[in-house]
Amino acid sequence: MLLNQFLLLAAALFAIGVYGVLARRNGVLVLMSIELILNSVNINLVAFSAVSATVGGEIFALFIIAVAAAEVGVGLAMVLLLYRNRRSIDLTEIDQLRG
Amino acid sequence: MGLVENGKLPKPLTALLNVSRKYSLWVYQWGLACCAIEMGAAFASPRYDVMRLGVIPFPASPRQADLVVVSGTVTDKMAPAVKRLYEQMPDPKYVISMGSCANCGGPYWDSYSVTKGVDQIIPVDVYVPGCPPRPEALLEGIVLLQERIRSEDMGERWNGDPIVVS
Amino acid sequence: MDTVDNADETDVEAPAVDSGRDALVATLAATLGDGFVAGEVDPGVDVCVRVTADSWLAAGIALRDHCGMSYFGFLSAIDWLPSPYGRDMDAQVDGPEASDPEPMEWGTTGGETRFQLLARVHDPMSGLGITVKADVPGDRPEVDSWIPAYAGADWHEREAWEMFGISFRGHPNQVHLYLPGAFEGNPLRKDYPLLARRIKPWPGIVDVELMPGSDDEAGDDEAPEESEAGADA
Amino acid sequence: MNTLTLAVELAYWQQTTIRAVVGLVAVLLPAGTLVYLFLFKMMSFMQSRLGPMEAGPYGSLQLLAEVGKFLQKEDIVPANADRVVFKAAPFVVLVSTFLLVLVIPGGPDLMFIDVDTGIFLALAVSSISVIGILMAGWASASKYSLLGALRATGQLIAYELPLVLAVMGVVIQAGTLNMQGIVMAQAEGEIFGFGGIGSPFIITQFLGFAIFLIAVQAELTQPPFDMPVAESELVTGYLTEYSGMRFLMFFIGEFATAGIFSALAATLFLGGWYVPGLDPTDNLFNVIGPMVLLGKIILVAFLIFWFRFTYPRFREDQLQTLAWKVLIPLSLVNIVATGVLKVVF
Amino acid sequence: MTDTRQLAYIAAQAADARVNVELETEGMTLNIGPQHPATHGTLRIIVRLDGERVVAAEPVMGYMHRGYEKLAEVRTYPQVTTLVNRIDWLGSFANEVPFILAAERLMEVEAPPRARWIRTALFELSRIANVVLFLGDMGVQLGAVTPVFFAFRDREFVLNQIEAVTGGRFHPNFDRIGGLKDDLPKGWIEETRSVLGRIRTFCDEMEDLVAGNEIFEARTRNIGVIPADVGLAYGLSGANIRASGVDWDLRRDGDMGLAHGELDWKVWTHPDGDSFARYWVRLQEVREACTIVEQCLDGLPSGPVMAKVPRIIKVPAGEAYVETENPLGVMGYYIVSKGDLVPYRVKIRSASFNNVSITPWLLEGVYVPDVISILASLYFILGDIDR
Amino acid sequence: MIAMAALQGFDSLMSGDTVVAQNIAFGILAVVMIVAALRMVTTGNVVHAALYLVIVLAGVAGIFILLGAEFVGVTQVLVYIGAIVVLFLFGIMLTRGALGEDEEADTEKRRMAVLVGVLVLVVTGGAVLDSFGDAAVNRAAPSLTAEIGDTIFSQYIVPFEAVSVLLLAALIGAIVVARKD
Amino acid sequence: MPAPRLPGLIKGLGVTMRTMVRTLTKGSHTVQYPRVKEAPVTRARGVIALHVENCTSCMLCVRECPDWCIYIEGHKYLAPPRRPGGKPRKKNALDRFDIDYALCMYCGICVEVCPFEALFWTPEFEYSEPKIADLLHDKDLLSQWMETVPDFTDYEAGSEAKKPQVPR
Amino acid sequence: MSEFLRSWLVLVVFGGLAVAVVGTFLGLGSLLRPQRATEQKVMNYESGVDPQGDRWSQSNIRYYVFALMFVLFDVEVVFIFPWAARLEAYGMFGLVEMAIFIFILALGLFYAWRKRLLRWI
Ligand code: SF4
Ligand code: SF4
Ligand code: SF4
Repeated sequence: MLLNQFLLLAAALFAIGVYGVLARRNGVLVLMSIELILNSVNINLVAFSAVSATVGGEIFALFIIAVAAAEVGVGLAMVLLLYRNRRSIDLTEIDQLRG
Repeated sequence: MGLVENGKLPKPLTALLNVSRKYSLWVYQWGLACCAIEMGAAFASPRYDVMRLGVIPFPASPRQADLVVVSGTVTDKMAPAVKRLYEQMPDPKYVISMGSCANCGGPYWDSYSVTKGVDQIIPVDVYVPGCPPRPEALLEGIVLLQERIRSEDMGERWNGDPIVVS
Repeated sequence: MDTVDNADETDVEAPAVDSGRDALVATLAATLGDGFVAGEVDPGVDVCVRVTADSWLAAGIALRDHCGMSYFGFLSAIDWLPSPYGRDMDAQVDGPEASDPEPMEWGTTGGETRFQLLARVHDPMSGLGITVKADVPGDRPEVDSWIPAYAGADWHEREAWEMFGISFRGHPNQVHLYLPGAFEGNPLRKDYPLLARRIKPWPGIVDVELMPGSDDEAGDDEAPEESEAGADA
Repeated sequence: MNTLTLAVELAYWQQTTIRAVVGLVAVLLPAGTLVYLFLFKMMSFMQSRLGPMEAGPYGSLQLLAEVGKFLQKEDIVPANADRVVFKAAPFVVLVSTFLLVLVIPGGPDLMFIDVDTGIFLALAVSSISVIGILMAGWASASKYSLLGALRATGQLIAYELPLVLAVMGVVIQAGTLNMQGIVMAQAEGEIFGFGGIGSPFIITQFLGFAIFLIAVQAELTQPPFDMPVAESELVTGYLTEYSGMRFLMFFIGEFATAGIFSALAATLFLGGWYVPGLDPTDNLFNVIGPMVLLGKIILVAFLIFWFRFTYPRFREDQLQTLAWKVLIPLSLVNIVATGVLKVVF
Repeated sequence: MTDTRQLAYIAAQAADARVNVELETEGMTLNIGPQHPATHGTLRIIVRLDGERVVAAEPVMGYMHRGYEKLAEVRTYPQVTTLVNRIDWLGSFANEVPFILAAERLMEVEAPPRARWIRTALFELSRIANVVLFLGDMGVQLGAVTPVFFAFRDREFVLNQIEAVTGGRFHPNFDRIGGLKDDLPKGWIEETRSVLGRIRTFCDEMEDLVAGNEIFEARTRNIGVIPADVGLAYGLSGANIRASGVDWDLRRDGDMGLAHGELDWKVWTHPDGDSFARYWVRLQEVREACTIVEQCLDGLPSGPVMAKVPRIIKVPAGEAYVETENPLGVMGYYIVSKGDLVPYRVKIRSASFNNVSITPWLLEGVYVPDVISILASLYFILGDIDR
Repeated sequence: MIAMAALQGFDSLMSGDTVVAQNIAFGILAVVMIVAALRMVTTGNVVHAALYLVIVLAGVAGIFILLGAEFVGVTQVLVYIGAIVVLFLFGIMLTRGALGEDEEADTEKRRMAVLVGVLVLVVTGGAVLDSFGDAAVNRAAPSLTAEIGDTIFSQYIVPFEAVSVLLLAALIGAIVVARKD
Repeated sequence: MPAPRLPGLIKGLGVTMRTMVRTLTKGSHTVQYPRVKEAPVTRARGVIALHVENCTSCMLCVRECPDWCIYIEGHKYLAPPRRPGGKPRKKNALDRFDIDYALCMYCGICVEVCPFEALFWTPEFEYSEPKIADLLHDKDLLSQWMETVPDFTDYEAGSEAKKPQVPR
Repeated sequence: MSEFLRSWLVLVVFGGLAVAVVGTFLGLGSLLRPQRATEQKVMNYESGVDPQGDRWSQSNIRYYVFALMFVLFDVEVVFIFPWAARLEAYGMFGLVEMAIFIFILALGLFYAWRKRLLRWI
């Protein structure tokens, strides 16, 4: 197996994640897309770790998972807040809030 | 799809299927009136213990039931619900009408609010007489039903004229 | 429970006078004034009073506040109109046309109109209970709700509304209680027929009955039965 | 490294096939045993009844009749339901069950897989079933189902933690995550220098065992923790709309999971396939190991079902309180205490 | 409550309220019934929920309304006797008693002593048959499957005894104006004694299995508290009101015309008024009923069981109301007679109707699982509500 | 017979040239993941999206296993599938999103997003191909849990503690946010 | 949430365990119905039997039945005189005597009012039918039930009632 | 490495097995079972009356707090496992580090507790 395979896969997921973040208005879906991006990063880390036969990258992946958990927790809480205030989870409405 | 409906099933297999239906009748916990208590006694009293016969009174929702014992008075207000719940049971399904009220109105045959027999709304397989029938009488009804199931021809059941109840 | 045996004592000592119940009637009469129509005490057994429809609610409150009747028994009504269908036993013989309107007769404490409200409250401390009645006209039966006096009257009034068509002023939710929403008629009114009884022929009408023969004793048992059926016809 | 290489050297695909067959048996056999032995018979006996008697001698063929019956039952998908998700949910639940059985060793050489993460893997896959339940409840489009699924999820996640944390004490004592390693640690261990009977962790980790058992009870949504399927409240919770075969799948999943959790408890706390007094590396255990394990499973399952038939259920909030305010702190304390003891001694 | 405790309590309540407001979400409507395992049949309760909290509950009944009061107007007195059996179908004999007593009062006959004592024994036996089922069923409602099997097991023995006398397990139709249909069969007294022993054992088992269970207590204590005055205003009766501390039992305080006054027994009350109290009071009442039956059996007078009454029963014109302390609470019949074969009007005051009428008040603000516990502990029978 | 032969072929595949087998596995996983990921970002139903996310995450776990990172793979299942997805589903069911249908994103924005996505893919892909042309993954043995533990408790002790603080902060933060203040 | 006090929970376990042991050792309370049949008590109201010879078709039962579920038809005829030389007696012959058990409420009023002891309760209960029409038992069937009528039991001490007899 | 992967292949096989089992049963069933949907039959079950109100209805937000706590503790577990397996090697140092870790997270639990959010209903 080539390292490239993994990196390309990660790149693809990353790109899809970016698309999701940009294109979707639903707050929950945006968060999910962010998870995609984080996962692609994780694939990279673990792949590098495998190439170098150390566990450093894996441990970073673990930390990223932890961070992702925290991020989802807070992110969803914000979405819920948004929902409660505006009865919608359409993120474009945040702009209206601002403007 | 259904082999049974096309009657393409070999005889021994049909017999096997009938026997398994016979011994696994999940009955829906649903009582209407006094008879429900005698039904409860048949289901829950160690003296009768209907589970011996393979009648298992677990399900609380009609979706998992094979048999419904209409035990008690069906009122005009209740009738739509009875019909609905019967409809919501998956086929093949069986109905035992327990007690005079369910059979044809019983003591309330002249009342303004009681349906005169559950067979006016849903098809009934076995009628158990009594007011209330003793739990053993219900057991007898169940045994009778099981006998009928054993010799049932499913293909006919599905393809014969639909049992229409107006 | 010091007054538990009040009733028993009066029972034993003075069957003719019942001081507890008499006092009750007196209190009510005093509180309601003109609203009080009649009171009847069956010594040692029971007491019944009749009030006007206008002071119906006042009577409830007075009972609760002045007489210690904290326990609500029931609330219902009586339709004093004699049934046009007789005993409804024998559909082949009598029908609605066949009957003459009989005069109305009232029970304890008398009455004036077709409907009579009937309520029962109780004093759990003294063990006394009292029946209260009020006349309600047959054409426009309407009366104050008892909910302010007894919260439990809610459903009973719905029942009375459904069964007799008596409506209660101030009742928050006067809708069908027992019967499906589309049901028409007031089943407990005497002029509400039980259709099944009218359609199905009475099996007892079959014409063998006069025959148990003179050497059978059954004729004796038969006779009152017979006359009864005839009287209704 | 492994495994079913008793006498003959088998090709990998042969091994895999055997494993698959054994795995099938390992899931369905305990499930069937539990249903017949406990749900039908023991429950009846506890209620002074007899249970199924007519289908086969002492009702022993009852289960076959059940399967035969469910095969013929119509499969209703409610009109409002999300068809795909509704149909997929039982798959998810059973996958979780099948993966769970993988890590349990049946003898010194009898294992499905021998992975480093062992128990960790088991706990991870057991949490997949939550998704299946949420799918079932959501897709049914019924209030009872949704409420049941939410409750089930809340309950499963709340008790997942005590379950995992209770295992931690065992891991600390055994010094490995590998299930085989844990069994060996119990077989070869000794309690304060006395090694005659090995060291089943139930003795040193009794608190852990108790917490584990309670958590298992809750994970299985059995009384006293059966609110998600509480009959008197939510009809049958997230299963309300399921009928026919799909319902049977959930049913099998439920009891198979009960069997496997019992097996986990037996392995973690009772020494698994090992019988005290014998040499754990003896080839004999490859033969009697599964039997021993089954015996221990039934023992643990008996406890589980005994509670099930005796207790009323908690209220949802009481259950959460029990998990968060009692069990989790307790198991954290247990971890620290075990750690301290381990380091000090 | 001391001041500080009170303050702390108020603070806690306020904090609760705030949390609830903060986390408020839209409600949903849930139908419990008409077919629902929790409603012993066909009561339907529509609850509006906020999360799992009940905002409003509205019982819908009538699914079992069979029109007794109308039917009673077209049936003769003996026919009504057998009809009213079916109101409270668990304790049927007890349904007949107040009707018969009211008719007896109008006819001014009195049952002979032996009949009164046998009536008392059967009355209490039907109480046992009724409440025993409650004791088990409450367990089922709260999720314990086993107690109800025990209840049905031991109830069978009681039913057997009732059937041995009356011929009907459920609907005896045994009471007659002026006495009883028949006398006791031979050997009945001894058997009944042993059955009472079983019932006592059953009560002990329930004490261990249900009432003493901590989970059960956690589910029922302080749940569904009914203050005495509210209970009285709604017309609650029987164990429901005695569990709220009202020491009122018609068997002792009323004019029931049975033999209770000559026996030695106790009225149980409980101060708490919650679900647990209702369970506990009923448990004690079953035990007490065993004592009463035993005394009836001991002191059974000899003599006829039927007074002289005409063969064709025509009740003189008049009105009478008799209520008795039935298993479910106070049951009364208001009979208006015009001197016919049939009553002119029979108002049936059934206990459960009033007992359940408190539910909208009681269920407000409780949680869904508590709805079940409360409904179960109020203990109603559909026939007794809807009639 | 054919099945037998297929099985034998499968066997030789698995025992002989592991690299081929790994590549096949990778190929399947990659396709499944990418399709699921695409469906996830395009589906109109949020719950479906969450379920697609499950597939992607499971695929990622598979990739981790393929790379010999067993512990991380299992962690992925435990935390992502077992917990984070559940959190997502809860979040969905607590909002109107539970209705399932989500209005479509408006079109110009989507076109723009497609553009950005493709751009990202091209840039990163190109860079990757450029710099790691033929580096091969050749880990001799899977990494063990013990190694991970040892490394954390020697080199990464500070991040480890930092994680706990982060989680605490997240919890408190989320609670504060979720409350209406 | 009160802290779990053990005794209550453990006592409960004890109850179920005891029951199980008792069931296993001493047998259950179950009567295995289709195989073993319990005899109901003699007064049990299972089904009504008709002793045709006693019935004079006086219609009393029909009239008192609250459910109107007895149907009698008969005709009159002149029977030969009892004593030779007497007048011929008017008698009723029973053509039809049906009880509709689908409707009957098992109240026993008919049995009670019958002045000629023609109706009897028997404890038999096994007559479920797949067709509701078969629940209408006619004269022949009703008289077949006569065989199953049990003798009346004696009374408890202190009773003044007379024990009735079953005509055989 | 390949032994390792083979182990995991078994896992995949078992996953497939589960799907196959369900599929087989359902497939068999579809041969035997009738399919006679009626309008009432496919209506949602609601105790026998017409379903009322929204078919999807959301519930209290407090559920979310539980899910959140669960996620965070799950992450904690991930770190405890390698520690627990190797505690002997880390000795006192590891113990103290982990004690701090657990303590900090327990603070979170305590916070939620104090904020009265640990109540399901
Ligand atoms: S048949 Fe008799 S016992 Fe049964 S429900 Fe009707 S009245 Fe009650
Ligand atoms: S009452 Fe007796 S004699 Fe008269 S018709 Fe009926 S059964 Fe025959
Ligand atoms: S038992 Fe009652 S209902 Fe039945 S036939 Fe006799 S009188 Fe009629």
